[in-house]
Amino acid sequence: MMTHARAIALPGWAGKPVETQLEGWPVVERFEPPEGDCAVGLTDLSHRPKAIVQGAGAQRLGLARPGQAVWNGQSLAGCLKPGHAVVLDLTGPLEMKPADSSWTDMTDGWVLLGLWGPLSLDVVQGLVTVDVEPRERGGALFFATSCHGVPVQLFNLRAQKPGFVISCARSHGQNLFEACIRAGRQSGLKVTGLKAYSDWLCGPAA
Amino acid sequence: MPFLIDCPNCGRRSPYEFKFGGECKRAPDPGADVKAWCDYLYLYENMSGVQDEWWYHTMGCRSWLKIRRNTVTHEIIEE
Amino acid sequence: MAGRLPGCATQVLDRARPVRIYFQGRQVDAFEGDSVASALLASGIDTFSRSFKYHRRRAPSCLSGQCSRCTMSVDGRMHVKTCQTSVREGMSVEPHGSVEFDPKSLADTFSWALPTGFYYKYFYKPQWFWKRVKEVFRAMPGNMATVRPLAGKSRIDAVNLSPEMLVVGGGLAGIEAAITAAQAGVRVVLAEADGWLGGFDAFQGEAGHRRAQDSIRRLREHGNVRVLTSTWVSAIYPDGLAICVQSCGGEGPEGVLERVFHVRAGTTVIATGATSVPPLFENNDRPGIILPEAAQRLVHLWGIRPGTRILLAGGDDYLARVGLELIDKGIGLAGLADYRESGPDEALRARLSEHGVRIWSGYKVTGSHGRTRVEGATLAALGGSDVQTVACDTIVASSGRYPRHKLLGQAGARMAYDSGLNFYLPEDVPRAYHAAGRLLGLEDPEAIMAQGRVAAVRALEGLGIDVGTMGQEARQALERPSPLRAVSAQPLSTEAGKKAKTFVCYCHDVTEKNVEQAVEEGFSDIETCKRYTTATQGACQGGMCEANFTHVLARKRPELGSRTLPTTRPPVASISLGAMAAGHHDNPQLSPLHHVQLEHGGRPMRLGSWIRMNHFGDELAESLAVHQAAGICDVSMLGKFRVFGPDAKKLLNRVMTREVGNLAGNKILYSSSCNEEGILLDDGVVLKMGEDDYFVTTLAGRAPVTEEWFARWCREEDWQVHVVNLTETRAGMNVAGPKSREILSKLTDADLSNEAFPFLTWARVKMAGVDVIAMRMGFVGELSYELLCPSSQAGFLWKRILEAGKPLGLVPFGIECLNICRLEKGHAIPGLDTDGFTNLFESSFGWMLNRTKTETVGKPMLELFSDRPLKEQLIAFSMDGKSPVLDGCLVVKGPRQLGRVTSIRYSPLLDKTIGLALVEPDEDWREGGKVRLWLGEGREVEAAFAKPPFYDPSGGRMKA
Amino acid sequence: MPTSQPVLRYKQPEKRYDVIVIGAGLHGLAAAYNLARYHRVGRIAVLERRYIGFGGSGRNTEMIRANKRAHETLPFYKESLEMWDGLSAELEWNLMVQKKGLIALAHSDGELAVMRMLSDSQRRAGIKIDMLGPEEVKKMVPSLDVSDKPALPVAGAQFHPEGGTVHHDAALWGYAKAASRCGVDICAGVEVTGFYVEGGKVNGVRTNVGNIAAGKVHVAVGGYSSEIARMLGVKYPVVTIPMQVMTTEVMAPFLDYYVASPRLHWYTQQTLKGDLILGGQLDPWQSWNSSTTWQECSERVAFILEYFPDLAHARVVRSWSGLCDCTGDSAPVMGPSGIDGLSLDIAWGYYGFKSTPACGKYAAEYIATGKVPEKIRHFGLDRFYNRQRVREIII
Repeated sequence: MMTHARAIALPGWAGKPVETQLEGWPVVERFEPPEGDCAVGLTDLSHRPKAIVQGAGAQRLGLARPGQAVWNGQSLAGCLKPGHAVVLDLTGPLEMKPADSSWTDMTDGWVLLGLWGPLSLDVVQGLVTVDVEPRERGGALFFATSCHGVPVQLFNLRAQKPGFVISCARSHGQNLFEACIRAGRQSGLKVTGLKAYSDWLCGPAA
Repeated sequence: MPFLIDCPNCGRRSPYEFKFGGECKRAPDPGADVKAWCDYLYLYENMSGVQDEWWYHTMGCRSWLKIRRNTVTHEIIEE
Repeated sequence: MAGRLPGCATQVLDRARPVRIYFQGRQVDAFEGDSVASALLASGIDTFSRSFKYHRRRAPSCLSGQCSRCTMSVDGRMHVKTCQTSVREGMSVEPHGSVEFDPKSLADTFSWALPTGFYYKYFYKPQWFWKRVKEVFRAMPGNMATVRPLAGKSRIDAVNLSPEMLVVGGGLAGIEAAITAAQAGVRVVLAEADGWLGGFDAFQGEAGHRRAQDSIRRLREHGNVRVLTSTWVSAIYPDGLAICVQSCGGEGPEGVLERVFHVRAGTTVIATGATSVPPLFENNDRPGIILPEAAQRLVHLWGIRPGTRILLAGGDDYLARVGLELIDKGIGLAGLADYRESGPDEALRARLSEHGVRIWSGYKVTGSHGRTRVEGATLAALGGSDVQTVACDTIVASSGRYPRHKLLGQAGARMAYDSGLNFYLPEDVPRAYHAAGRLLGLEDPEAIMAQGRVAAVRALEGLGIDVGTMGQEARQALERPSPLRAVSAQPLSTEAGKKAKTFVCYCHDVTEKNVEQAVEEGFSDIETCKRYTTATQGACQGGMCEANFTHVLARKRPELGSRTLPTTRPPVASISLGAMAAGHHDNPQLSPLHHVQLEHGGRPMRLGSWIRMNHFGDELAESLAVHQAAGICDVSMLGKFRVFGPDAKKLLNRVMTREVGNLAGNKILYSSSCNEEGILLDDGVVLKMGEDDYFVTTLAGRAPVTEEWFARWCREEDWQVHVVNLTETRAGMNVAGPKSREILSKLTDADLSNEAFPFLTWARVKMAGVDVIAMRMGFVGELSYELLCPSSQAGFLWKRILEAGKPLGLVPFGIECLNICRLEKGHAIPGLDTDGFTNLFESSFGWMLNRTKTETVGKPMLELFSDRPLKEQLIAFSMDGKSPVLDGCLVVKGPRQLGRVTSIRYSPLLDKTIGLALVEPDEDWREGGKVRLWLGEGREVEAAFAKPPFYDPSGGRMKA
Repeated sequence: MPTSQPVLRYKQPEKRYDVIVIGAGLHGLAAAYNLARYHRVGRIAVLERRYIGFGGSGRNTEMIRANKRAHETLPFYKESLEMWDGLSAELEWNLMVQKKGLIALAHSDGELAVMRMLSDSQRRAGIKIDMLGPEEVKKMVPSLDVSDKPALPVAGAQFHPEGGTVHHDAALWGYAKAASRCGVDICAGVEVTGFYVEGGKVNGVRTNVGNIAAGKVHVAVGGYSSEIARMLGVKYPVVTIPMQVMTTEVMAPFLDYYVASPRLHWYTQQTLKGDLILGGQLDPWQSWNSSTTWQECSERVAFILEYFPDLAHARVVRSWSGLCDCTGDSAPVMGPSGIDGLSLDIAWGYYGFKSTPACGKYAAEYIATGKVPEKIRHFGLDRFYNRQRVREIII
């Protein structure tokens, strides 16, 4: 039974959603007609587990400095400030398992969008005013900034191919989603289901 | 130099990501008299030049930062 | 007059693709690549606009987006610079007002009666006369656009960019700067105002074309340069933000008309070029008088003949070269007036003479003649008395060059006049900004390119980027001879035109005489003179007039010595309101229960940034249902926080007026918070979830400020305390009413009885399978449970509760009903029933101040003033039945104004109108006292002072 | 026809004056003019470090109105608004007074409640005020969108028929001209760098061109009052914040009223020339830098377009900003400074322009008589120490 509800209304032009249920969450598997290849994909990942980790727990995540992020193929951890990290689980089971009391489950508090594909950097640059691809190389990056007035948290995965995840407060979910669509219009952004995203995330390096 | 605030957590950011928190002041002792408290609450150095001030990074790390800024040129003075 | 040159191929025009546009409904044939202005000029249209004050005929003089004399209405859009707008099939072009026949041009004849500042000097009395005159004034200005309802869809997009380098200007210098940076591997944005690259060289005939094409080709080899053509960088702001507005044409059903790039670059190279200064002579504003660049643009870009008999005038070899280019295209010249005794360069003079061009050396133009456009010019010998008249249909004239300095000025540079060069050069260019090219007075293309590279190298070095050997090479190239070339001295008039008008400011029709008169009247400072004459304040914002304005001022007041330029302010080029607004979006916050409430008939309204439900059709019925059965209300926007860590208690004791320390078990602590002045800010509850682990709520919509407030009160402490904003993590529902226990019990195995779960306690329960924190609270005065559940499950739980409650009379209710119920209980809401001056004691929350705790924010001020009389107090009152009194009504006593009604509602349950008022202390605020409410002159209603609550004074119902 | 008679006459300062006014903005010139014209106080000088009207007097939106909140100060604003009427004739200079009417929009029931409260207070003070419904607003301003399209639709409005505009430069020059004629010395390029205070009494100022003795000194320096405070070794309850304004290209008359939204902090009016003046929000931080900023301007325009969608293609040609010296209670500081002979007229925030005539009158009265006039009684510094702050803020 679907006991959870999406924070974001899917646009009609994205196609007909083929939905399944995951632990009570309605999840769009794919859209009909099929999305095909896309330069930029936008995928609602809000059902994924998320947490804020503060204090001692944050130090154990192995993040040396603010802005740094770690992507281990399952979860993403980003350092907001010393002793304050954000953890997102992108591929594991749909259950937030806090390691200790320094974790606070934020799964329901934030929406999470995947913004991925060859032109995703262009789209993200159009969304925020910070340089999300600075010259210094190495590792994933984490940013907390504003996107058209909405406070957002942004990960640049930097995993062989360009891809980002962006989150914000649930109540602003629709605003952020629409901002992504506006910013991506020029680049041929498509709204996709989870399958396309997983294929991209776990598929071969581009 | 553009007016950007160097947040120790987030890097150089537009001041519009922050909330301005006013000049740094020292509160009197809780037992101080009315004059001391009202001076503290209502009067300002309002420096035309360099002053220490508080900024809160609303759109970023949500921390309060102490910034030394020239209020005429917007130059941020590194400590 | 004008017309196309036969068979002339140009870089931008595609003669194979005709385009039709409509000027005042009449078809004008153009070609792909034409600008609207070029199409109109080619078809022989001479008058584009009428001037502001005198309604004189005006036509474009620069054709580069600066003079704004070519502005018209295009497809309903006002003030479009037609020289910067590409033609599109079917485009409709209208001048602003009637240009061919304009009765208001009588003003030109009567201008003797309108001296500088005449509107200040006349009409100061009587008052009624001014009132009439001003209506005449309103109708007078020329080139007034009409605001029309906008038809059709056109979008303006906003895009953020954060490259390492922004290059402004796509001429040789800008292109070289971009290439240099691209070679160093940085991301570059290059913005060019024209629709093509090449800058000045794009219209310098064959040689220039080759140079430009070579540069462009090399630029295209680099993928990391984003080139934005048709893009004006309209401003650079103190925070380093550059606003770049690209004109996109707006094609397609939902076409983008303009795209605004908000560019935050690490460093910026400004290579905006230079422009010819319009000449000063009598009637220097006639159609047909154009700058040399405009003549070149016409010929080389659009294959248009500027005229058939052209007089060139100036003091620069540039004009001679332009003359040769015109001859080359078979265009007739009336001659060249060069105010230098020596005349043009020997070789140029020889070539001109070969073609039989008459050259007047040591002569300048002193006036123009003609009716609708130039028909002749008067020349005068500079040193002598000889005066000649020359017949011509076009005057191509310039009096030197002037840097396009505005962006540099906005970036913080100062422009200093160099009398040797007769040019303004930048000084004190701030770090992160670098100037290049013709902007610096350079003329030699090699020097310009080298200098563009040097600027880029310096910019990159400023970013801490290693440029290798590039820097050295660029600097060496610049050391070649003659990088900087002086511009000839201006052929400046030594006195103001005596009879006819010599325009300094074309936009506002300000003449030389006006400026001189202003100086004589004491407006000698550049800023005051500018404001008094209104020179430089028109559409071109000084672009075409600053040089001459400062010159005339300097001539009149030589004692001031240096020439200063007026302050540069954004925008450089006018920017549409739509472009300014692009990127701003209303971001309403939606509750997790938003959609489900809409399904149940909720009527949304905006409260702050949140959208909430005002009611579900009938707030009175809702309030009765709450009292008689049960209701459910969305309270998700209440601020919710987790505060934990060893020092959590310290922080809470500081920001809360009550003591948090002794909170134990499943008790709820209701507390308030104040600012340092003791002003009431907020109220909420504190729950203890574990050791050093608290859950705190704050007023609806206050979560962001509260988070900042918590951080503020430990910013100077070394405390171990963590705050997590859980506002969005948990939705909130208030299920209230005598049947609420029965309803909720259907959904849970937990014991909700009063014994197991008494008033002001909380519990974790599973309700319909959902994890819920349930709190027994009494805001609406009935038995009620505030349920906090995971946001994504809120809709599910809401539906289950409604299903379970429907048979028992449960209804959803909105904030109107909430207001009725809380007023019945006399509950005040901080910030609504109090204001920014109401301290804790003056509100009804004074009891919450823990007098023994010293660390509470605001307590010192509250204590200091505690023995003095209150300034105001919050009182309650009631009236029988329904009253017309509304929120905000004044509370009065004779002539005294005592305060105002903060909330007032009709309670159907009590059949009374009850309210709260924030008032000065008065003896009437006692049992039996009267509260007088002012309804307007001579009309008052009386209400009875009352001590709340009005309903269930013992609180038995909510504690049941 | 008038010939080129000097309008502005700058003088070199003499060695001593009976009254020195610091600041040749509107308030300083108005005080000097009133002193010279209506009081016998001897020789008067106005010292100005830049030029006449350098500060806020030349950088405002020319709005005049009296629809303030605090009932104790409304009579002052009412009088000031009325005084503008006769001023052109008195100064023999057309100030281009246009009482075109001010429409302040409300966007919710809550705002309407506040507006009703304000309106009633104002009516009781004798100021003409009407409440309008959306349809009435639409009739007066046909280009305004009163539908539910804007995110915050128009719920109603307050109409203040006596509100309007005065040409700020005209007012400046009118006062300057009249003051000169009454014998006031206006000295530009004279920067006060310090004060001579002995035994708690001021007796002169230090300037870049030498010391000048004075019996009395009046401070009317607009946004720069804290610099004066530093010279005196005190602090004032003032924070300096810039405010942004924009102007557009000219359009045929389409907007007859001044329209404002207090909630969204914007206002707009069409000048006689036909351009629109747009603005209404302070910068979000303290600053002495009068560069234009983008954010405030852009946000104002975005809001204005919600209500005037047809203006999307109107074009802004210039923006500027002025420094406002703001107090926490949005009321000024006028009268005694705590130092004998030194009087204050500061902290006017962004409502100094409209208050000019009454300020000039009462500042002069206070300087001449040493008694605080009843109408400015609430503007004293003492109010910050006895919880008597003016309730000007609406929350």
